[in-house]
Amino acid sequence: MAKLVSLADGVAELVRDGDTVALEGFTHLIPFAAGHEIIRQRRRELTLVRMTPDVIYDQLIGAGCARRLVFSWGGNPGVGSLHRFRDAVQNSWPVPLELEEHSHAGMANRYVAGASGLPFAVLRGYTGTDLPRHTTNIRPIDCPFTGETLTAVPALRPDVTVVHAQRADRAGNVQMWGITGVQKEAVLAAERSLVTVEEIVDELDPVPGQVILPGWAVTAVAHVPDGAHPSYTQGYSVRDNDFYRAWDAISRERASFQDWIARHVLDAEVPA
Amino acid sequence: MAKLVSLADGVAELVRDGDTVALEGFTHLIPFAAGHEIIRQRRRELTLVRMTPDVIYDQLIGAGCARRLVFSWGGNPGVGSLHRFRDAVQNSWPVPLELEEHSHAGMANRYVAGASGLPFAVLRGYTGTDLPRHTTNIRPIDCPFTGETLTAVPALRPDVTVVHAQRADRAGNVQMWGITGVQKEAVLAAERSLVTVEEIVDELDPVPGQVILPGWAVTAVAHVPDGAHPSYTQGYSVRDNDFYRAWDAISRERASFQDWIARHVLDAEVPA
Amino acid sequence: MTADYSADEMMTVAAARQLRDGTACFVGIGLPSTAANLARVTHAPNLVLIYESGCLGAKPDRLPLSIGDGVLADTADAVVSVPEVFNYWLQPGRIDVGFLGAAQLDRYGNINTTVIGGDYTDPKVRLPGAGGAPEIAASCGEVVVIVRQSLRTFIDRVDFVTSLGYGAGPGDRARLGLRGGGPKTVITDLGVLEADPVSCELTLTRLHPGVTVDQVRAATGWPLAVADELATNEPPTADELAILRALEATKQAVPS
Amino acid sequence: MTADYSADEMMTVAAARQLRDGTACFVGIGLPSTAANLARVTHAPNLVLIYESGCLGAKPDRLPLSIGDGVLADTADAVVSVPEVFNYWLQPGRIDVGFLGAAQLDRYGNINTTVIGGDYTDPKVRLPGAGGAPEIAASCGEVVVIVRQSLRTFIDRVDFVTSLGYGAGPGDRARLGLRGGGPKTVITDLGVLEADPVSCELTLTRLHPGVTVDQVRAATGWPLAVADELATNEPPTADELAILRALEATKQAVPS
Repeated sequence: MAKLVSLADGVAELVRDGDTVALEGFTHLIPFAAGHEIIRQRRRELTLVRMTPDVIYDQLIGAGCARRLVFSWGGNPGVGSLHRFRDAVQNSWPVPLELEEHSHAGMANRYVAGASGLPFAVLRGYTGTDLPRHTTNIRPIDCPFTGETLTAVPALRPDVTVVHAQRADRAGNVQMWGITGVQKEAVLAAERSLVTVEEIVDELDPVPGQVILPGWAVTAVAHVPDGAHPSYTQGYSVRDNDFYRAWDAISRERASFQDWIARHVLDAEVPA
Repeated sequence: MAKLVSLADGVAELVRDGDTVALEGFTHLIPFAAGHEIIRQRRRELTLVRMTPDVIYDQLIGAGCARRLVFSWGGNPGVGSLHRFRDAVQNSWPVPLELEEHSHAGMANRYVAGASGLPFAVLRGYTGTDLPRHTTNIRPIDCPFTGETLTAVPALRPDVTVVHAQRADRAGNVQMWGITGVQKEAVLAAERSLVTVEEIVDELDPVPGQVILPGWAVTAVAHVPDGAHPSYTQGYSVRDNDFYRAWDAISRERASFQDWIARHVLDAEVPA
Repeated sequence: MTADYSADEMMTVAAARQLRDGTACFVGIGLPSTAANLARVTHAPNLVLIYESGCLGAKPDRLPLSIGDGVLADTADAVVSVPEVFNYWLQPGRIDVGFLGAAQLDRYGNINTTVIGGDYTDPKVRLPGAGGAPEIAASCGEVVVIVRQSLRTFIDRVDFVTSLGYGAGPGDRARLGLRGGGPKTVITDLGVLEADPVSCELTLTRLHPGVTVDQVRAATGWPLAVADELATNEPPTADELAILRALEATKQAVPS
Repeated sequence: MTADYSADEMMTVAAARQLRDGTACFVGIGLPSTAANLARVTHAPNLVLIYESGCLGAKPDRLPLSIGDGVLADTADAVVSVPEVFNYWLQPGRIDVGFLGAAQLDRYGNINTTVIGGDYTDPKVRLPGAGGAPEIAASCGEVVVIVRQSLRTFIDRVDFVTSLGYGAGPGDRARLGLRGGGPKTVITDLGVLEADPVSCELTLTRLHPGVTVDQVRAATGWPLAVADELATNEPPTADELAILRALEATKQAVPS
């Protein structure tokens, strides 16, 4: 059964320097609050994994938490580029950022393999592109029945996966709905997991389109209302689009970024 | 967009002699009415595919529709053995029945590969069992990253898959809920598909736990109320357990079986 | 009062007691489902029952008629697809206990549910086949088998290995790369056998009340190993019996 | 009246017109999403929009801010997981049209959205990367690209092949075993290019009103092939423009 913890305790216990960490959320239910707590606790040398690293990863990278990024699309969704990500890749600021780059189909299947206890996944993917030139984690594999050559990618197995969900009950059963992306796979692929939720309730009333993570498959749950702000939480809040746009300017220069992180993350009042 | 058809027309058009046919339903939502129509139309030489061939497959086999069965568990669920299946295997009555036998995990993954447009699937399965001795469709495969040996099974690609669902709308979008088993995969793996439904409605109100098959991924939908009788249809009817028990006696002897099929299937009043 | 139960009831109660609270158990229909639900209603309220139809955490208030019974979906924490239950839940080793039946069983806990006698293509008796059992036997933390004991069932060498126990003995599971612990416990209508940690051989460790070692030997198709300290199971309590019988009665009365 | 629209509006309208009613279209955010929704609201009410976030058959009444926008889930026929949308829906070739943008494009329709200039590990400009595009480009029945035309974008050889078009020319897709038809159509702010069925080279086949061939050549980084019979697109109708502008306006006014 998942433990109920505070966000600070959950991050302190479950996210360690040098870990491979996936904060998932396919542009919906993005665990921003947990990402900020990781920055506040000054985690270092993380391998950050995510299909769609966006503003929260830009913040983690700019704050110097990451040494490596495994991903398939890095941008400010609907707005443009990630300037901290670019600065790290192009100028090694604040520290060098190593990249391992995939397609969405490849990353999704890597999580599926991790969740399935398999060492690899097979897909029709990457064919004819330059992506396989830059990683050894994309390899050909032959069908033992037809001889056809397909593509194999290795399982992703994060040390810890962090996701945000709408609700949990007191036994730590987690309920999310709307666009649930690859969160179930990312949690099941990980050694440990931390789920932040909008509400903790006595009973999880069924909701169409829900995905349930049983409490015995989750390590810890933290009650963090608005924990996905400024991204969406279906049924609770819509995207704070002004912030996404403002981020473009805030993040463009190192000084304005650092000032923002100091005021809004490092010195922010932390929920108990 | 799926065509709306009568059951008789749907079977006449989509199920052909010699086809590989999957009537799926993991002991819930079993397409009995469609199976009976296949018997009435006297299809022959079918390769029948199903994870859990049960009473309807016993009937199809006893009626001489099948020459081959690809499966993972063949029994009368909660009651006992299938006597027509046994008679076909042990005594080639009414015609010889060739078997290809798998585990549930293997069959499920074969459908997943079919639905995914892949020629094979990988799993941890069959290891140390005698199952691989009797088919060439279970083979070892090595992980290109770790070297570990796993098991590969080829994709299942039925010519036609038949399932029963609770509802469809007039565009042929299909909605099912409760235990939905491997039906989505079986439909998506097939060249053609026929879905029988309890109701055709104007709007598919969302239901927790629903699985939706978009109309453009389904070939035809037939309105067949009670089309899963005597099995369950969640929200509509429970299992007619008396029939499941009675089947044990009916099916034990060839004569009583043939009499039942004649009276309840061949000469039955057919829904329009 | 203690005589007032059948051997099958003793077997089911002993099997239920074997399940620890708070564990996750992959349950087959029939005796495993009855025993697992008895455990859940008695000493193991937080036992997580997983059915291969995709029902995780089912809490049925009556015994399901089959793995497709709506009562499993209605009471489950989550209903997932059949591919998902095997790939995401069973295969990675998330399930503590796999609870299986058997048509034949040998001294190393190998299970046959496929064919008996003759040849595979021309068997004397064709059984239902593998179902989920091969991977349940391979991947669960441990396996509990519940089966009535007789010379027909407990045979020296199974006619077909549907689900692997310890293979031909020590080291076989490791050599094959299986991650689960294998069939540690076999519960019968006569007593309980446990796999010896060294030899892997099923060894009689407990008798049901009133059963003798000779009776068990006579129902075992190989020279039976018997533990030095042979225990006797407690008979079913009045509570256990009452609840078991109430559960069994639910199979007769299905809502319509 | 006909002058009363921008080049971007002409491009979006031309792209929308390219989508046939009743087909299934895999849509990226940005210009593709705008054009696809314009098509759905105008001539193609039964266009099935598929977003990589798992929304099948989305019918948003405003433009989504991102692929995670709740309006996509709320209006979809079905919301599936991200692995499912790629594995069950895209990969088997169920989607008729893949609708992509590009940062760089070459004469064979190969697309770069990864890095520009320098070396992969030390690029001049780091772009967002692949996303779903490599497999969309590989597996859809055909690909439509929508992109503003300039020497920076239309270059002789892309710095990085993120998504394969026709590779180095005829036969490459077949040799690689790709099942989809590739980038048949490229719609820009100047006109429409189509892949020549024989040479696979992107060929200018249509101009937007008021645009000259020379203008297009000047914005193309290779010797541009031009069709013998060069057509001119109809300007946006008043209806198309009104609906497009209403759609664009929804991006500003998000409910809170």
